[in-house]
Amino acid sequence: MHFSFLSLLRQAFANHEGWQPYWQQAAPKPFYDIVIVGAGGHGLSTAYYLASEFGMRNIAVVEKGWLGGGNTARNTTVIRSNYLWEESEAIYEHSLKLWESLSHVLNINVMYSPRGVMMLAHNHHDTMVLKRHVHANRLAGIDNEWLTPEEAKAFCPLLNIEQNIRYPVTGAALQRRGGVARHDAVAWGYARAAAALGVDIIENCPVTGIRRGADGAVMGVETGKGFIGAKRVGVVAAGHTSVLMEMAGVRMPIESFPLQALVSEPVKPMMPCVAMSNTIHAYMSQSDKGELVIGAGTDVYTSYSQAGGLHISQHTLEAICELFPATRRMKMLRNWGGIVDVTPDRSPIIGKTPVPGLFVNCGWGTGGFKATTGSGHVFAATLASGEPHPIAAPFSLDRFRTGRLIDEAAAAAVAH
Amino acid sequence: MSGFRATSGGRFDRARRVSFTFDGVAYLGHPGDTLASALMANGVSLVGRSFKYHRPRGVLAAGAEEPNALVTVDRGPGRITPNCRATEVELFEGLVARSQNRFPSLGFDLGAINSMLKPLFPAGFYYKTFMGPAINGKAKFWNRLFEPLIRRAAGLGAAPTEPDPDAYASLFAHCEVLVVGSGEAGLRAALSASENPAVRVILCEMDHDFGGWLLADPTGARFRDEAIATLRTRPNVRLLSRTQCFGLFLQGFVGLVERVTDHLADPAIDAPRERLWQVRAGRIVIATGAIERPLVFPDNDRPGVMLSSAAHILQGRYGVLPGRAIVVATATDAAYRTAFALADGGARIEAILDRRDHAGERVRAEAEARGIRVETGLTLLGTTGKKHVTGVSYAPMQNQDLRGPSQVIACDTLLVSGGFTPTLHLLSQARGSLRWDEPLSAFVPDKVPENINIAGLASGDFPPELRGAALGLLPGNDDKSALAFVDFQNDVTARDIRLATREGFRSIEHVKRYTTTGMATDQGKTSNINALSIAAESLSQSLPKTGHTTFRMPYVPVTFGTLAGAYRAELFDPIRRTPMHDLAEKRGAVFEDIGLWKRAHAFPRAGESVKAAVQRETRTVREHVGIFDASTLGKIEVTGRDAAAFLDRIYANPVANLAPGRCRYALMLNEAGFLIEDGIVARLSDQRFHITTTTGGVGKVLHLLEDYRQTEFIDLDCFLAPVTEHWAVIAVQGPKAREVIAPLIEGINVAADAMPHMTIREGRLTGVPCRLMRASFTGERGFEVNVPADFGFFAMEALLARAEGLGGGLYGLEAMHILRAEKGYIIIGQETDGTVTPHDLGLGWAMGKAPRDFIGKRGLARPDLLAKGRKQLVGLLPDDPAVVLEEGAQIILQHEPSTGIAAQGHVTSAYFSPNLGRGFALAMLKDGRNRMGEVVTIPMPGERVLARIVSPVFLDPEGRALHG
Amino acid sequence: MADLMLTPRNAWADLTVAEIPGATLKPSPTRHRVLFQARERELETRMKAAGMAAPPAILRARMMDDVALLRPGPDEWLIVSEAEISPKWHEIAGPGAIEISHGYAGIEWCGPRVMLALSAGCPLDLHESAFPVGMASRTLYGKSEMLLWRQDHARFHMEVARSYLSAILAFFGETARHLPQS
Amino acid sequence: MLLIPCPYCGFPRPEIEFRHAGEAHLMRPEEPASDEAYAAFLYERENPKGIAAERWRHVHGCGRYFNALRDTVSDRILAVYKPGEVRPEVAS
Ligand SMILES: Cc1cc2nc3c(=O)[nH]c(=O)nc-3n(C[C@H](O)[C@H](O)[C@H](O)COP(=O)(O)OP(=O)(O)OC[C@H]3O[C@@H](n4cnc5c(N)ncnc54)[C@H](O)[C@@H]3O)c2cc1C
Ligand SMILES: NC(=O)c1ccc[n+]([C@@H]2O[C@H](COP(=O)([O-])OP(=O)(O)OC[C@H]3O[C@@H](n4cnc5c(N)ncnc54)[C@H](O)[C@@H]3O)[C@@H](O)[C@H]2O)c1
Ligand SMILES: Cc1cc2nc3c(=O)[nH]c(=O)nc-3n(C[C@H](O)[C@H](O)[C@H](O)COP(=O)(O)O)c2cc1C
Ligand SMILES: [Zn+2]
Repeated sequence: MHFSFLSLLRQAFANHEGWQPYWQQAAPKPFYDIVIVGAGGHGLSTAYYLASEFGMRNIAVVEKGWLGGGNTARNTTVIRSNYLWEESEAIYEHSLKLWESLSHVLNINVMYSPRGVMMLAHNHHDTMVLKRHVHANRLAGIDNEWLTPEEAKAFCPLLNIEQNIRYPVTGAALQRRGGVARHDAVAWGYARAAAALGVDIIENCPVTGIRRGADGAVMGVETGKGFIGAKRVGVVAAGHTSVLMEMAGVRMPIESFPLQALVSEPVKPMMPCVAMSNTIHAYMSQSDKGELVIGAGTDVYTSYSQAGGLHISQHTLEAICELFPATRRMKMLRNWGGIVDVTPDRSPIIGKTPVPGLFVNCGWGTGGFKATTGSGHVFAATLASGEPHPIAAPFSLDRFRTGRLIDEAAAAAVAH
Repeated sequence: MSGFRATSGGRFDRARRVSFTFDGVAYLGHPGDTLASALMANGVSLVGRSFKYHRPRGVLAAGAEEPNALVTVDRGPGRITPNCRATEVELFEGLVARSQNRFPSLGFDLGAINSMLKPLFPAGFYYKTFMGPAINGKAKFWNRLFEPLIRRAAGLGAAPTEPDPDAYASLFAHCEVLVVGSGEAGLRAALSASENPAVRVILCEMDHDFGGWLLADPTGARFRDEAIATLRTRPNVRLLSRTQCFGLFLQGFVGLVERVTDHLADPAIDAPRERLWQVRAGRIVIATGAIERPLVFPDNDRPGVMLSSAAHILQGRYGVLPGRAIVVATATDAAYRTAFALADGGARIEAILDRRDHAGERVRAEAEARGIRVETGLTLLGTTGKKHVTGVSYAPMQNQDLRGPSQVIACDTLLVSGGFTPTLHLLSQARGSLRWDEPLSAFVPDKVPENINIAGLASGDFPPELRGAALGLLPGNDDKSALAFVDFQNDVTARDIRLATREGFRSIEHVKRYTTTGMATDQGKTSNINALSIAAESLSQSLPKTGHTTFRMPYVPVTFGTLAGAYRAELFDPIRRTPMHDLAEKRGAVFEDIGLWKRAHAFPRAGESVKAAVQRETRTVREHVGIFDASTLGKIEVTGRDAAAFLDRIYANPVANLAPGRCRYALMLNEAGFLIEDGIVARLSDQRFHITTTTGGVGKVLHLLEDYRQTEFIDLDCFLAPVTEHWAVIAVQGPKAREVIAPLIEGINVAADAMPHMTIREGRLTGVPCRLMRASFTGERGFEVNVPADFGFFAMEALLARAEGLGGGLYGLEAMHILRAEKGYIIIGQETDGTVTPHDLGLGWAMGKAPRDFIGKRGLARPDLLAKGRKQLVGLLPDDPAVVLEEGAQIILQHEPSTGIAAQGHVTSAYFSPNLGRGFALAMLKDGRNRMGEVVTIPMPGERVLARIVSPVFLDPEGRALHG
Repeated sequence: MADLMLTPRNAWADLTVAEIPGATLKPSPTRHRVLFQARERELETRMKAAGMAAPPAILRARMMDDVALLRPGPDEWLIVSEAEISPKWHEIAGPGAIEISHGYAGIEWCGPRVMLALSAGCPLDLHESAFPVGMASRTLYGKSEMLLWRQDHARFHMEVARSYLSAILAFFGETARHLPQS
Repeated sequence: MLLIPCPYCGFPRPEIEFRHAGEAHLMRPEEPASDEAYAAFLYERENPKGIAAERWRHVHGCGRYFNALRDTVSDRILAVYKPGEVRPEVAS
């Protein structure tokens, strides 16, 4: 059923009895052209674009738990495209453009809110690095502008720009088109749109093995609901990528770390934009519901526990209280963790694997929510044709052999 | 009329009074009251408005589980705290509290119109609308119109706007046993654990008084008082009241937060507002009790509807009766006891309406004896009233069907008891698990980590009177029209949950996120089980199969400031200063942060701009001599039989063949082949090296050296120690450098041929030991004087006095940067970004020709690191000599447009050089070394700057100034 | 100019010592420090040969006649002394020893409330059963690394890297005001 | 915050005293290694869901590197051992 004010009104008179499920619980068929492992935002958007743009219908998304329950449910929803390297600029900007029309394309309000993402500099080195981003982005036609501390304060009145603090703000790079979106709506919206096009979404169905034929090529996946055959399998399992690829005998350049976030109690609007500081490790925005959404750093060790240490959040809140001293009396309401798949160069891996028919889309680490749109789109193209989409091509697994890394980490330390 | 103070009962200070205001109206209460009890005593029952529908709300509960009674406490500028639970706010003289989320007033709230439009606001309505037509494909209506409106409407209390002036403390603590909760179970656990004086016990209680339920129960008071008295005599016991355990982590790590001054009218100036206790406990006893659940039926949220246990506590602890004409609706016997207690306190119990077919015999008999009307086997159908309950309607039930017509009983208070839920959030946090206990209708402990015990009600070991449950929407109600609230704060109703399941949200996690049930500031303490039960029912599956959502820390919200503790302002990170800092300060230095260090950026004189000072200092060094504090440079001493062999494997340059007394500029790569550090390797003697690193890099380098020393090159015998801080370093650079140092140096022949460039000698500087290095980061003749740090200040003063006599002076970091850039010397982190190899920088020669293994050697041989067209270090001269390029600016070809194309490279360093009389820059440029003389474009906002590619060495390419 | 004498100006210059009832911090007179590496056996032999008692166990300190010998790591030894370290000790430390005297500053902590004050920044259990007299270990105080040596029930010696001294004193100054009564 | 039993110091110490140093038992290949083998050494990681062998350094303590076996699901440390020692057998 189409979502609109009118349909809402009509249902209001019908006691909301007429709404249909966003997606149906599908039972697995014996064989699909493409099986996607992992119903996070990326997996679901891949399925949606496969169906909507590449005309494929015989597709399943297999999810071990509830869809959108991985990092999609856990992220701080920062969306921006002002990355440093051309390859990154291409994929994140592709994604950003898709965000701008996503609500209408999917017919669900994903609340994409381009309220501006401001990245703070605190010293000469930060300034240099962020200005390099500004220049690189401008060259690529991506909006990013440099603000003086006073301009930064005008944009975000909560910000402390006194120069006598431990890490004074020396300036900021602002991408006005950056912002946030409602993470759950994104997952549900893609699921709804994909299901409407005939994609089977199979929840509570963990993939436990990847079956390969005599020629080594993929035949399908073993799951908690039995074997599911497939011509091509796309693994989109974020923090669990290593575990899944191990099933096919492929060792990945990935480590899985706990990444924490927290929200405050809800209050009336206080924070108009997203602000982040890589130097002192904190970032913050305020959701439409009113809670401050704050991201912390990763723990230092690998873990699959979706929980991290208290000292990590403490460190983040120290930084938040320095940057925004008016938040000191705010209260942390809930803290949680996700498992992020971190690559050596902090850039994703999209494309083929050494196993014929097996494709992977992973390594988005601490910053892949913003690419949910574009990643799904280029991965769908890759799965449909069997060859990497041009935007995806540089993000091949092979780059680790040749050394042609896309090192966003070296350039900017963190990337949310 | 509702709520009043009975003439007897309670554990507060009846003799004294305190005054406070709520929404500007003054009231009186007593010390020992909470804001909630004092408001109730004053007959104030409307205390808040709900999140979505702005429904009038009163106090529901008695403690941290309170969802409704949220207020803002105002202690003056910067000390305004939103979203405080009135049930936890202790009264003090002059307390100012305000209701929230209402306009213009609590009594008349325009937002209540939402309540009339409620058919339009079911769960998730915002996902379905507010998009408007797409404009250029974008959701402009959402961004410009709807989102701002929604943001303003959402949120609870007003956001703080001023910096919070209060201090927050923090302590690490250790104990053998930590007991959480001071009810009967907690007290007993603490008593028995602390019998052994060697066992350190911490008992924490989030309430302002110890005793839990015992405080409300006159028969329990004696045990409580004796237990506390005994515990106080034991030196191995720490009693912490007002202290919430908010998080249980791994291996007995526990977070407690103590409210230190919020309850005081006039806190001591030095007292912290709250204190964080980070406890490591050998064993943890969770004695957190149980929380009562409300009943779910239409209009169950009116002020005057209250949990039975809360009313009991209100009466028992505060001597306050919630009303005069009370109806008790229950599924447990415990609520009968509440009824009796209230009756004893002077209230009239209109009826006890029991959901069950049979009440416990003892309570039934006692009710009869007291003449209280009891009706069993019935359901509730609604309440009447507007801003306060005036009556309750109910009907008898047979199985799931109504057995008769509905009836209404008039009352001013409705107490509800839907059963109890053991408080097991902490167990879940510590990765224990829960299991559904059907007879108890509650989640009880299942797998309990071996260092945890669960005691009292939390364990699920309920006395018979607390058993019994009415889960979910009470039968006889269809959820069509009225609002039967499940999550009071977030206005989630039974029908919202059913709608969610109808729309395909089958996982309880989906239901939570779609309806927001359990996501409010109370995190569903009173509502989660009802929500779960409604979801299970409408999914036609069992409750355990439906499962519960994840419990996360904190148990109750914790102040940011408390978690940040003392780490604010200058304590946020340590500030490191060199031994010569004061000297720089005296000379007017402007400082710059480099890592944790404060370094002198420049030394502007009176009336001189920083820029001008930098130019002057840069000139001074080339023309005369400059003095520079280089103490922050990392220094590591490496000794031992195999020190040389070890460093030879570490550095990309061969260093084993370095003769004692010689220095070498050396590069450190990572195993991938990228440059990560540079510095000087100086060989003091056969088995002793003094190496330097960048200021920020020394920690990383030490870590790396120790790694290879301890785990990789274990065949080599050597030892390393950080000596950065033992040596103060004064760089003396410029044509007159030797003149400056010569008279002060003893025991070293500093003549040009005796001590050429890149040598090190040990001797004395005016009597103190000195390591003198002949090295230069400016391209001028240079010495680096290392003296033990205690002597740094006066050594620098002495050297400066000499330099000034020769026309020289101090120079700062910025001048140093210009000087080195004029010579094409790189800075790690400026010319490099982790993707640069020595070859890229034209430093390939440094690696020598002889075959040897070193870190990064194999990495350097990977295809892409050898590929053609990599970016290489070059110099740039802007066409216009006055122009200084911007660091980070991109470089494109002259004919290319300013946007939409790939860059050729970027500017890494750019300055105005007084020595060149023009702006100049270093850059990393594709294939740069083959492009000398080419003109490139640097697009800047609104303009295009042209620059010529030149060698990165702008001055003295033969290096003549270095020598001699 | 050889007549010019350089007066030492140690890390404590211009720093004011904070104090609260029950906890006093003061500059330690220790001025000399040498760090060296040796296997325990090796060192024991060398020390025996010099007529000295056996070296301390790991994470322990021992007062020898004129110096204190600390063992912060398995093979790592630190000599701390008020007076110039004698040649005898230099011999024991061996040719690879590294002079670090000026790189650190010593703080004496004493008083009945020092354990509590330390707990504001030190994550270790400082109860005597866990951190007995004679124990010496590197650990943290706030965000600064330090080496903590318990000399008596209520007396500690702290070695801190020179540039961290002011941060440590500032951290004490701020946190000590906010300690609970006991 | 984990409590890590340093095998040198002999008793458990708080995590903040340590620095994590990545997967244990990675072998720096003897030359000549193929590009594939070298990439594997540089970048490929076991990253197990279960028992991981990892390295820690007691950086704010005894300064030593050592190995630990940790269950990455429960985050419990199951064993610690010194570099060069063989990985002990443990059950998670
Ligand atoms: C705290 C935190 C904050 C973040 N903040 C931001 C941010 O501000 N901006 C941003 O852009 N990014 C952010 N990220 C990163 C972002 O969340 C992720 O990059 C992104 O959500 C990844 O999406 P995904 O769909 O690939 O993964 P997921 O949503 O994790 O989906 C992977 C799915 O695979 C499933 N799966 C795993 N194993 C199996 C199996 N064996 N069988 C079947 N299914 C399986 C999982 O259950 C899961 O549902 C953050 C992440 C976290 C944890
Ligand atoms: N009749 C009734 O309605 C009723 C209700 C509850 C308890 N009781 C009686 O009380 C007794 C139970 O005692 P108990 O000790 O199990 O429970 P309790 O409710 O008496 O005590 C639990 C205590 O733990 C505290 N607490 C909870 N979470 C905390 C946290 N995270 N940090 C710090 N403190 C926390 C609470 O403030 C409370 O004081 C039983 O005998 C029972 O019959 C009766
Ligand atoms: C952007 C964002 C906002 C959130 N806001 C809230 C909130 O207001 N209240 C709440 O209880 N949880 C909130 N959460 C956290 C979720 O309840 C939950 O903790 C998170 O999705 C991780 O799931 P888990 O805790 O069940 O493992 C929010 C999460 C995100 C990502
Ligand atoms: Zn150790």
